[in-house]
Amino acid sequence: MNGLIKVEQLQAFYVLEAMGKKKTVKAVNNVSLNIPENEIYGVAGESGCGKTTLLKALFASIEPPLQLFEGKVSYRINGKFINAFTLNDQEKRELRWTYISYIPQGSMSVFNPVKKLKVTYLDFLESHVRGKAGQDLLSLARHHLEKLGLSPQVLEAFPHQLSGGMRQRVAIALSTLLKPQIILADEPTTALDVVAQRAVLQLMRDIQQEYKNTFVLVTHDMGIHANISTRMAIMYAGKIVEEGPTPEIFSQPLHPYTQFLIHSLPRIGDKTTRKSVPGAPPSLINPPPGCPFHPRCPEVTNLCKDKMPALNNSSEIHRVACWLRRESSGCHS
Amino acid sequence: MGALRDLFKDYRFAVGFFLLSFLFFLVIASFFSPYDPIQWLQVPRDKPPSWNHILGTNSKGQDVFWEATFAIRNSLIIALIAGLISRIIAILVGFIAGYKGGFTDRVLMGITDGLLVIPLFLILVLVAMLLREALTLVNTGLLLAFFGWAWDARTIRSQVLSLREREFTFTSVLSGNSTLSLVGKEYLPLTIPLIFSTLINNIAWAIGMEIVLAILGLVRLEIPTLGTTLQWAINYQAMLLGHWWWILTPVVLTILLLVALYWFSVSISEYLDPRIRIQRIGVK
Amino acid sequence: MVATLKAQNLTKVYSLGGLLSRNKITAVDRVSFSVQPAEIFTLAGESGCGKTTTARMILGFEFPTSGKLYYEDQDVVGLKDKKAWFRKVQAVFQNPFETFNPLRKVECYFYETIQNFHLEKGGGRTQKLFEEKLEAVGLSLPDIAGKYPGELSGGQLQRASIARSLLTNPSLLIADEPVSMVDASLRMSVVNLFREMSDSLRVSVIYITHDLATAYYISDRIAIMFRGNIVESGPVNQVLEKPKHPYTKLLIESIPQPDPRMQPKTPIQFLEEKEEYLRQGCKFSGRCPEVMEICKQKVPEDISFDDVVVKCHLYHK
Amino acid sequence: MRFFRDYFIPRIIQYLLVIFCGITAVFFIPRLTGQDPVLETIAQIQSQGSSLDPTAVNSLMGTLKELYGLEGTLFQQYIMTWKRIFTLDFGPSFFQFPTPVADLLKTYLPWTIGLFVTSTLISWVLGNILGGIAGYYSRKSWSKILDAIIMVIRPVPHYIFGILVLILFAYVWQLFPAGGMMLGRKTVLNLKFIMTILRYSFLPALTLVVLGGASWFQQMKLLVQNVKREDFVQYAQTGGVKERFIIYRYVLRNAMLPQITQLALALGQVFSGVLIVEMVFSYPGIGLLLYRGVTRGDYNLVMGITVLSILTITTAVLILDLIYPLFDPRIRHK
Repeated sequence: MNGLIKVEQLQAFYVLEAMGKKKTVKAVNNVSLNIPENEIYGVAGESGCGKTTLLKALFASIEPPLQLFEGKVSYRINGKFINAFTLNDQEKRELRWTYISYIPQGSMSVFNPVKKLKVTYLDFLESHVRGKAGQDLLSLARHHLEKLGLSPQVLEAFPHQLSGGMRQRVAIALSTLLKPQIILADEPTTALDVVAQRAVLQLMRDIQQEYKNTFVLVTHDMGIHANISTRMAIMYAGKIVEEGPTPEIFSQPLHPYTQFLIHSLPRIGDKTTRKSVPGAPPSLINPPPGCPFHPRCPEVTNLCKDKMPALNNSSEIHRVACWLRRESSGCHS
Repeated sequence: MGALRDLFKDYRFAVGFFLLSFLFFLVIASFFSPYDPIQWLQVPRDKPPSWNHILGTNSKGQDVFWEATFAIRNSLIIALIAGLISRIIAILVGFIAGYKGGFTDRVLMGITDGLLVIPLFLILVLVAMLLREALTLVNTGLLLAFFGWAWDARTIRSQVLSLREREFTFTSVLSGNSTLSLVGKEYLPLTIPLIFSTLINNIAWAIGMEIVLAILGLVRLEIPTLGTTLQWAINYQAMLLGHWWWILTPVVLTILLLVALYWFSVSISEYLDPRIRIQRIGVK
Repeated sequence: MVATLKAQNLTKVYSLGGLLSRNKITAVDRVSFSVQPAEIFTLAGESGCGKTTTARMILGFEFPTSGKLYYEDQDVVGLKDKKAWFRKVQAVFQNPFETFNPLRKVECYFYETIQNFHLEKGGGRTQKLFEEKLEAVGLSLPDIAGKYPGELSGGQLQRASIARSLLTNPSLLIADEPVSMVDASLRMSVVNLFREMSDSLRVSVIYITHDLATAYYISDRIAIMFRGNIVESGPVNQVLEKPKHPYTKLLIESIPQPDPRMQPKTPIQFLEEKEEYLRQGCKFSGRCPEVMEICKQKVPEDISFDDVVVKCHLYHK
Repeated sequence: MRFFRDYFIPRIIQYLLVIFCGITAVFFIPRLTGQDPVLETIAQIQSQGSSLDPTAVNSLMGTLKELYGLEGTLFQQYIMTWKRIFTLDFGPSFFQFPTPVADLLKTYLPWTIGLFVTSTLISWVLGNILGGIAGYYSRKSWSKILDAIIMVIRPVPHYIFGILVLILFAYVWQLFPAGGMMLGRKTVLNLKFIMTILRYSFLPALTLVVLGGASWFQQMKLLVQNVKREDFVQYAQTGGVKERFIIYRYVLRNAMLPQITQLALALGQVFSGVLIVEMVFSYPGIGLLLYRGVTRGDYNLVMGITVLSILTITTAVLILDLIYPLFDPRIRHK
């Protein structure tokens, strides 16, 4: 199972300049991972853990104040891995929507408010497809929508005439219009109600099964990951602390933070008291030494306080970055 | 003072500040003027700029430089009266319409929009025509104040409308604050920059309007202001007769004054912009 | 026992468009419920179902078009003395970063509340009262003293907001989506806080949320709202474990359970229902799987089974 | 139909209301200020040296009262004023005695309208496009320089800028006439006549376009810098949409909308600017008429100009309000 995107020792920090003081926010701190093919790859973590920055790096759109300090993100394009940061703007623009595309979080204001959706679709198509008349492009869009179970009539509407759920489905249809191999989704359903969210997740699952492409789904909601992601990475303070197939992550969470994330969620029918993670989220400006979770970890040791555990294999498909979990792989906590 | 150090990084503030202090120096100098502002024939007439008359003399027999110092002082007096009083009206209308909402808002905004659409300049001229002799410095200021608030009442109202929906309004009400203390403690700090920049724009408008009223001969022409000096210069055909120093002085001074005010207000209101102030707090 | 708060046929109608337009939206439609002392009562529903409008009517920020509101059996609709009312009823809001004015120190709100409600009764009481309430929510004075909202985390701000609302020892606290903007890992600590407060300080809480899981975890009774109506209400265990109304079933079924073994459910047909407000009969009839003819004509009445009340024709006797 | 009722009718009502209030205000102002325009005019005449014996003064007072419509009770005068407005009869002008004000306005108004419409359109379009592009490329150096220049022009009032242009172009470089185009020649539409119109109206138009353009430039630059940060522009950029589409179809198209409402609101001030500039260049429009009317204390003429200006401006604003929905579909399709 070869990967589609390889990320090696990626370090992307925000350099903020305010009142003469320079602050660097270590949003993505030495991350290495492999985004597989034909998979829904979930990235879980809370606000401020760097998951959105990781998405920007995957999308190779690094603009100030975000700066790349180290590491590579390579796309596999017809068999060869190319470092995305070495591409010039024109090459990047061509890859957008044809190789890699993006689903925004709130679709409230993501479409041009004064144009019909048909025009927005044509803008995207005309910028990427050459030598085709407007009409053909339009029928291509209509066909694509029908295939996803959406009525092409929606193209004649203005964005403000659709409900939140419908707009998000139109955004997903747009992002999969040119059959890209990778689709990055940043909290695609957070702004939606639970019923609309279910419909949107269902649409994403159908698309993935239909086109065999890869979704990188970023959300803090573990329920969504359990529901749709096939493989998952948990991020904390700009680092990956655990990675593996979703069933294994939920049945055998190894990292203490993952255990908290899963066990702190209330479930209907089970009133056992739920404990949340003690302490406060870490500051990314001067992250704690050693393992970033140690100030909040109930099983903290001196080793955790001074050395950063590497992310290595507890089993060949399930990796964790924690000193206590390394040797005793497969132990149930 | 950290604030000043930051402000001077913005070239517009530096230019505005120096120009304003130069003009302020002229206003102070007017108190030490050897000549009487209103008397005619105090100096030989129509002399080009020379050492004892830096900006030359005019056909009325007055020294152009010292007349100019009086002109700036009087124009600023009129403009400040107009600016401050129109702020009070604009803030009252803006806050009441914005905070009360509903029917009061609709009525107040109906009046304001009406005032905006009607060419106020003409009604102002009509009123000035009738008051004519009574238009001393203070009265002109009051007249301009009465016509100068509509535009800013509208901008202040829209900002208050957006603040009213923000959650800290409810927190403040739940903390037992009366409407007055709510407006004073919660809204004023956030609207000060807007009120400040509208004050400066209004002062610039008032100075421009005073000049036009003077050209139309509707103010007491013997009191030297930027408008009346220009009016005399045009009446005595200064351009035709080549007395360029007489006509250029009010024109250049007005431009300097207004550019300085504008640059000063733009840089200050950017500095005071709540979003940037919040970042500054965050970085401490 | 006298109910802390009782709402009877509370209704709010908004008229859209200019003065002439006649299309009206009934945001809250004849809502009735009661909250017992020291009880956590949940108002749950999707966005746009009228739960926040109901909360604002209780707080007095919105004026009800019709219906009654009783606080310990006194009618409080259109109560003039707002300050007396806020001594008894306080509120906590959704966005912690918007609850406090970014340009004012957080502590100002505490001192103002103490001053305006004359709680200090002389001596160093103000400082002590301030600290006491902070400890009650798990914060300490150095965390808050002299700080601006920008310098605190979401969780800290939300706890400070709760502490401020407890200063007047209210008997009713309205929490409008209090944890939806707090980090997932810290969410449960704030949710547990409401439970502790309700038990120890005998405060009844109206918990407004769209998240049924947390509602099940902490509340005693619950009301499910849909497009302005309460479609089902009763004790939380009965309503959420054995839902009766089709909409409640749909809501519970759609919650993504954090357990991959529970495979995704039957796909639902997504209906673009924008005009549900203006629908005749039962507002859910547009997408109700068990819809009957009568649902499209007549608005269902409330039918009660021991202490669960359902508004649905399925259960018509 | 519902759209017509919700959007158009309230605006038409507002339009009629504003005209009604404006004209009522113009009616009451001379009567409220306690200054009697009749005595004012007589004082004016006597101050010009011609001494009148008392009987002549009384008869003059009688005719003046009739001319100014000051007989009868206040209410009768009010009704009479409205009657005369409907027939566009503002009574005779005073300093060109028998000619009625209406005729004067008929000859001078078209000039003002011509200058007003052309200069406003040019300055609005030019200012917005330049401001939009400068706003989009705000980090480029040319945009910063242009911004600095505009920052100097923007605060200068119409009269002062007019004088500067007059001095530079008419006296120092003597490219254009210093104004004073004689009216009354037969308006024959041949090339020569059009050329003279252009020559005489170039400087006033230049002043209005530069000043108006500067303020539209600034507002549009600010708007574009905000619109650039909107989600739909960022999303289009991430989607690799061509920059050409983004500038025109996304940024300028959306930033233009508030500028239309701004234009409607600012028309009153823009019109005043036109009148002032006409005075500087003695351009044969109602601005010049106003200057003469005011300096000679001719109430009928000034009242006529004021009423006519109210009608023109409010109509222009109504037109702008009514065509706005064409640009903003969010209003058309609720």
